[in-house]
Amino acid sequence: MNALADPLLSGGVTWAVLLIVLIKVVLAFAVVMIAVMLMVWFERKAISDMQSRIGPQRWGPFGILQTLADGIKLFFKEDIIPAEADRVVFKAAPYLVLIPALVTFSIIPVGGTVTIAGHTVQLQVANPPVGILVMLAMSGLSVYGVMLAGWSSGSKYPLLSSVRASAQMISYEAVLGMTIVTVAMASGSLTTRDIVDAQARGVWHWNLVHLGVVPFVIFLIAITAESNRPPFDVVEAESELVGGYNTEYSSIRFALFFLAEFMNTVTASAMIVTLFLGGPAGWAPHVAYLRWIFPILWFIGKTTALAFTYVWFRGALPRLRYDQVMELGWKRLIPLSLGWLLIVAGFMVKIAYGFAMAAAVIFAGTLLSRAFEIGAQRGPDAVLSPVGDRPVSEENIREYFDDEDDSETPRGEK
Amino acid sequence: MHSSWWLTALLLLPLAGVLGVSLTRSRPERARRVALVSVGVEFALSVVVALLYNAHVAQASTWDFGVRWVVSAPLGLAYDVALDGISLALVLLSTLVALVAMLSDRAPRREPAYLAWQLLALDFTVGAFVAHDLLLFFIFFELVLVPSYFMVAQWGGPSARRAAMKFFLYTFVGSAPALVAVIYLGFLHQHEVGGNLSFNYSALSSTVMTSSQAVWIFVGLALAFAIKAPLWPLHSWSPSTYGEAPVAAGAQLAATLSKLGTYGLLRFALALTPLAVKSVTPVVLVLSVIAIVYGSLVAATSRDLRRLAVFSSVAQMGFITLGIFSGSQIGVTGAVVLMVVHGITTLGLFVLIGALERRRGSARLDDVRGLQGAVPVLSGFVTVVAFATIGVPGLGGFVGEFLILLGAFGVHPAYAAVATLGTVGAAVYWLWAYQRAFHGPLSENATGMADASPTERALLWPVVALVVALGVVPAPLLSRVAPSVQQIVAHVTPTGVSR
Amino acid sequence: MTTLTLPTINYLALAPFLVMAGMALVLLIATALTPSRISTRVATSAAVAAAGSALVITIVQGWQIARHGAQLTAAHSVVMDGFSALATASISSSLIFALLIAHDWEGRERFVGAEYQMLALLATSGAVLMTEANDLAVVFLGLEILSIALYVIIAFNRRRLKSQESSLKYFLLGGFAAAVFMYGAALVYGATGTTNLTSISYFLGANVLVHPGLLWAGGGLMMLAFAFKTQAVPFHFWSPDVYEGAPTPVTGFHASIVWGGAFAAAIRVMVSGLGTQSDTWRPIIWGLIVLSTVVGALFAITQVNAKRLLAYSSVTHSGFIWLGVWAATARGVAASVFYILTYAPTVLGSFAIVALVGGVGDSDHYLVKYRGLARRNPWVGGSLALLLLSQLGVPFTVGFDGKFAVLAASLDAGNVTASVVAMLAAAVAAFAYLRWVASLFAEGDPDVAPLVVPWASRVVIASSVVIVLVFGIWPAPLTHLAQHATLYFQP
Amino acid sequence: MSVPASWYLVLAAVLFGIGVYGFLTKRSVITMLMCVELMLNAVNLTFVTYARTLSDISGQTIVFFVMVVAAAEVTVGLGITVAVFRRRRTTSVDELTEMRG
Amino acid sequence: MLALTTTWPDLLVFITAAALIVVGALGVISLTNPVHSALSLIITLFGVALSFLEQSADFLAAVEIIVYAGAIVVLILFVIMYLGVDRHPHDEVEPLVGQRVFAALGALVTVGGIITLMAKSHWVTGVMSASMNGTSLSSGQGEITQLGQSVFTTYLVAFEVTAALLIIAVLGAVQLARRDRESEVEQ
Repeated sequence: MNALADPLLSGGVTWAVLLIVLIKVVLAFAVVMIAVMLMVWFERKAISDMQSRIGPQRWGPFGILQTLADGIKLFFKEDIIPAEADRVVFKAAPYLVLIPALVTFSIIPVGGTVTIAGHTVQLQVANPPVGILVMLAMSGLSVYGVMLAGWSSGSKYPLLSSVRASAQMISYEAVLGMTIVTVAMASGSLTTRDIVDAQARGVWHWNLVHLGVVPFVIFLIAITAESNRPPFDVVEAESELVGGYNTEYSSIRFALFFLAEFMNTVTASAMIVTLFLGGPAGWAPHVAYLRWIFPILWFIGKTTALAFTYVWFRGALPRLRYDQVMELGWKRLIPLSLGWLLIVAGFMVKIAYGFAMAAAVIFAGTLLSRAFEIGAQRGPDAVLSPVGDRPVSEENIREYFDDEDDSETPRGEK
Repeated sequence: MHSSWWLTALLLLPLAGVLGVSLTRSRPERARRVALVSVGVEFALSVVVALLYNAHVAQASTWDFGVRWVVSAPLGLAYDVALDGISLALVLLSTLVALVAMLSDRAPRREPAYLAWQLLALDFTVGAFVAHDLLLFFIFFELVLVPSYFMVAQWGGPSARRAAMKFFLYTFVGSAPALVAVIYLGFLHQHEVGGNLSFNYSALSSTVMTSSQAVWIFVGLALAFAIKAPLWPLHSWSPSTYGEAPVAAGAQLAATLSKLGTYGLLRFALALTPLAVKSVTPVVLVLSVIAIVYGSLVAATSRDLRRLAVFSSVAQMGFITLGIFSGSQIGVTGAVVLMVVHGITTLGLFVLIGALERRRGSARLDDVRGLQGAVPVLSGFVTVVAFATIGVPGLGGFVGEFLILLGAFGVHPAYAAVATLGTVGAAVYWLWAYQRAFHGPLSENATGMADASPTERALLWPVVALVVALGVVPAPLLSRVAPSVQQIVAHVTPTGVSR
Repeated sequence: MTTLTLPTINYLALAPFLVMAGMALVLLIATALTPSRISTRVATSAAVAAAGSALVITIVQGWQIARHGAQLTAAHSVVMDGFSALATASISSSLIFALLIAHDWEGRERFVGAEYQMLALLATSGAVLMTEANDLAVVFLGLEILSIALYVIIAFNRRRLKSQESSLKYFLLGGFAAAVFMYGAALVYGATGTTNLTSISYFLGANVLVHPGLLWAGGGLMMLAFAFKTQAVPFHFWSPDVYEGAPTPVTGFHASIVWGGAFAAAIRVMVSGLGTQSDTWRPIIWGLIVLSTVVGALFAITQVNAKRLLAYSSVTHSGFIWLGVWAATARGVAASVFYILTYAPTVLGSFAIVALVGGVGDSDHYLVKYRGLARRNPWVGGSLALLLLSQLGVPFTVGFDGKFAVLAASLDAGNVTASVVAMLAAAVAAFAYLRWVASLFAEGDPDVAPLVVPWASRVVIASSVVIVLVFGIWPAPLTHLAQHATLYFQP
Repeated sequence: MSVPASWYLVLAAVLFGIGVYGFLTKRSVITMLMCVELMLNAVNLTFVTYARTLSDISGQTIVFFVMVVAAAEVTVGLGITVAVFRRRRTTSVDELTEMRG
Repeated sequence: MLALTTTWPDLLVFITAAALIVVGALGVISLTNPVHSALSLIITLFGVALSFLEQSADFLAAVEIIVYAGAIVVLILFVIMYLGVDRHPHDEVEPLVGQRVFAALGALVTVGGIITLMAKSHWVTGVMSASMNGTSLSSGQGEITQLGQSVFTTYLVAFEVTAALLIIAVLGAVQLARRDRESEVEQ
């Protein structure tokens, strides 16, 4: 494992290197923006198809520029800031949502390496040694945008929605982390490049297969919930919460939220591809000078497939109730991901350990499900026994609830 | 020295009494009987010990009945008891006082707890006197506080609680530096000879130290002892305590507790720090003389017997310290004699106080006239005891004071002279006042007062007899005390004056 | 892939910690898996069993240490020596007492469930860890395990606002102290290049620091945190409030278990780690001693609330224990351990009675409530009187022996002034205890019914009285043990 | 590596100082909690700086533990705050007046 | 880690980090709205993370953001919002006269003293990698690997006992936040 994960920077920083980095950043930004635009269009189109509608079609071929048009429209609308709003935070919140989504994309390897002007360049904006942790950090930070947006609106529904959203995001972050550890363990590295490289040897080495399908499924569910996508979009449940945490937003700020949501979808798809589907890995013909383009195509293809999965979710699945979302996260996914992590770890050390660990996990899981069952029966905790058979008289109870009131004078002196 | 269980028996007996008393909780009369029996046996035992004392040891050692058993080596805690002449005298005094005090106190409702405390106080006092180990002495010395506190606080007069608290704190504060001094001395010894920490008296007395160390140790120890005694500027707890104490407790405290202080001064503060003697003697002597004059005067002007007891004690303590620090064998012997006599006279005083309080509600004498006519026997007892306290010749007090003054004159004539003048002045004053209360026509408020009852007489006669006996034939006491005193004096002043 | 060689671990050294934390886990799992709430009786028995096994383990440890000597284990971050074994034994037995007191309290307050026991076990496991920690990181974690669990059980009684408020105060200040401690540890790390106490000591022994300022700052900050945990003045100000507010069984925790851990860690850090620098830190401790004893005594005498009084009294006692630390000698260490060992049952016994008098609601803690207690309940009142006299330092009680031991140690090391001051302060504090004792024996209100003493409290009170008396008269076994409580490393 | 370690140490000390000042002056429980977090971050920064200076990974490892502790502490602390607030409706320490004396 | 040969980027990073830290910290103690304070705290955390990065502690930088910003401050914000103390900032009256002055003096003296002591000691007196079996931080090896090594060797016990800490945190939070049926009785 290298301390310097990015070969571009190994030779020291020169102007050329700086320029390459700058180009990568600009390029990535542009690509993401375009991808988001396409994603919005894609989703609307696909959903329309599922619902036997036509969807956008006026602007551009197949209505592909519809998103742009919507954006321009929103940009020119009146920007309303509620009177009760905390102005600074209210203005900052949309960016806090957007930036993490954008930053996460920077660690995703979209292709192999190319050589530009004697420098080996990885086709990803950055490849920090902590790699995948950046994604965790960013998903942690994206909570703020949502939370503060709701709070700063100074309105009840957005606040409720944002509390829901942030609770949900934090809960699923734990699941994400646990799955990521499984992946990192298999690859022996945290950098996205190493993770992708470890899967490059064929489909059987993809983490999807290599780790058993379970982590993939968990990750898919978790990241869907993490980005508040359907069927986990309880934060925007129109029937309960008006429009979600961004109810009070209008104009360009609203557009930013919108943008962020779809950017999250794109990023999430790309992240799954990176972690489980081998990233840009795939069959590539020997074509001179163009060999580098196949990984990119593979990447785009896989990402699109996953993006379609998201759309499919939205089209096919009913929205969960909020408590169901939380139960799924805490009672199913976290134990499952933890158990799977242990099993994988066991197998990595020795096959026998793996089976032993599996047995232990199954045993623990049985206990856990029993505990959940009992917990569900027991209902809220009561410290005192029920009123019926209480030997303490009502008067006494009064007395000792009131003991706070006579703080100053000692009772005995009365 | 030979090993023997006599002293241990002496220490265990009152504890057995406590146990017995606590087992008869519900019946005060039975408890009183048990307590009396144990005190009586204790007294008898102490008499036996006195008779056995030094019957079988080489003349060179004054210590007898020694037992040493190390309880905790790292802490230097040891059960180490032995008896020499001085201790013997005081042990006898303690048991006697306890017996008489318990007999005299016939208040109607005396809980068994009170008797138990009395027994404990006796036990701890005896323990302190027989301790042959500085730490053990200190432990007993401290422990006596607990029963004393409870006796005074719970069964004393209206403001007894406050008085007891004052007493406890006064003495406790005093013993704080004393403990430090004790440990410090122990370490000096340990660093010198190595081995485990030990506070054995004989071992400690040969500790080598610089004279400034000696002075500090002396000051630390002496402070505690001086408060307990009480020595003049530190006596202010005593009027309130003795003013409030129940009679038996008062007798026990005043008669024996104060001896713990003077005994400690002599046995430990002085004997363990010979190098300090030179520098501290003048201070102590000045204080003693002041105490004598001040105590005598206040005592002479007070018509309340409790107050009289307190301040005459202050004066007597002055005499005792004067004797102890006179540096002469005669003076020190006198001091020991005076300790015993003071104990007995104080006991007598408190028995009288009890008698008067039963009759008049208080022990005041300043509002009555011509008591001699009404209660001649009681008046007689008062006279004798009072005379003994101011050192009228023929009584025990005189022997002590005389010896002390004799010893002091040889070494520090000036102090002795002042002390003598002080007592003489007080005696004059006292006689004049006495005349008022006892002679002349009987005042109305004293009519109908009953004279001494048979019990009172039975208690007071022995006291008077003892006072007189000690005044006339002090030899049995002196012969036992003198060798021990001589050892201390020889140790303190190796080239010392001995007359 | 790089290979990883795990350090060898002597599980015997960690066994008391593992037993306690393990039992907490077992209770937790049992709570989750049983349909009804676990009865207090079961929870208490389980927790007492764990504490008892920890106690037995320390005996095995002591035997091992006697045969094979003290040893470092787990990459030198844990040490098993006579000191840790004895301190652990003290903590474990204190836990048994504390649990029994809590058992009756839970019955009175009608709490069901094993939460209290779990938290108590976990807190104690932190204290145990502190006694054997040989690395600042482990000390810190032990401290936090102890403190955080303690914050929770202080606020355990949801019906008493006082309880929660005091927990909040304690939490804030405790968090502050923890941060200060860790900053100190960071500076010491910078000064010595390691956080391992043995390594620190070797480093300081092998190198003379020309500029020890960094080390001083670090040590000073750490000491501040220890002073906080041990209620030394001027870092004691939380203690009366917390003592008053915390449920009484938890209050008993403080001066026994928390002190056990905190003093053990302080001694190990100061004597074992920074022992070569004793000239530097001694003046600070000197100040702590003088201030704690005097201020504690002065405030104790003005209190009208039993728990506050005991809080200030423990401030004074803390000063005494610091006397032993000041000495920084084998004797001093032994004396401090002896003091903690004997003070713990004394104070626990006292709190057992305070809890009883507090009654349902745990709120009657004013001294007036104690008037005539010895007449109504002679045994309880007498026991309380004895326990108070022991705290006062009357001979033939362990209180005297403890004071004697620390005084001896500090005088041996030449600390006369602080010793005298401490003794004088103890004499002042005597007033507070005496007043209380006196009121026990005073004529009380005849209408007050005698206390009913449940069996668990009875056991605690009786055993503490027996300990106070037996070891007060015959302290040899304990002093002997304390003498063997030597630190693994002492320069 | 150019920036001297001392700069970071001073920065950490200043951060610690700000935390201390805030802790001592603020009356809101939550703000005080945040000030403790500031102090712990100063500790972390110091450890990391020393880890670099000493080329010793221990300093970094300990930061880990500090973070764990901070997380646990905050959890419990906020729990207590919530519990008190339910009864008292305030988070100001000045209004915690149950105990006096 | 960025292996930069020029010095000015380091300086720039340091200045940025310092500015973030100080501004954030000052914000925490000077803003009256707790939510703003919390946000300000995040700024500080970013500064700290940045300085970790600069000092080649990448992993810790990430963890700092994940744990502190991602969890701790979120939790704080949660509670602020849940309690609703955000909308009514405390009027900052000084309960004790001159408390601020004394606090400022105290903090100044402490910090000044520590800095002076550190400066006098040449900032560090320890020897490089002096620890007995500590893992030394040598460049060229992965920092995360070393961290792992250190956690599972030198600090194995410390690492394992954090489990107890977390159990306490969970148990405590549940115990404290639980509202039992009877607590309704009093209202």
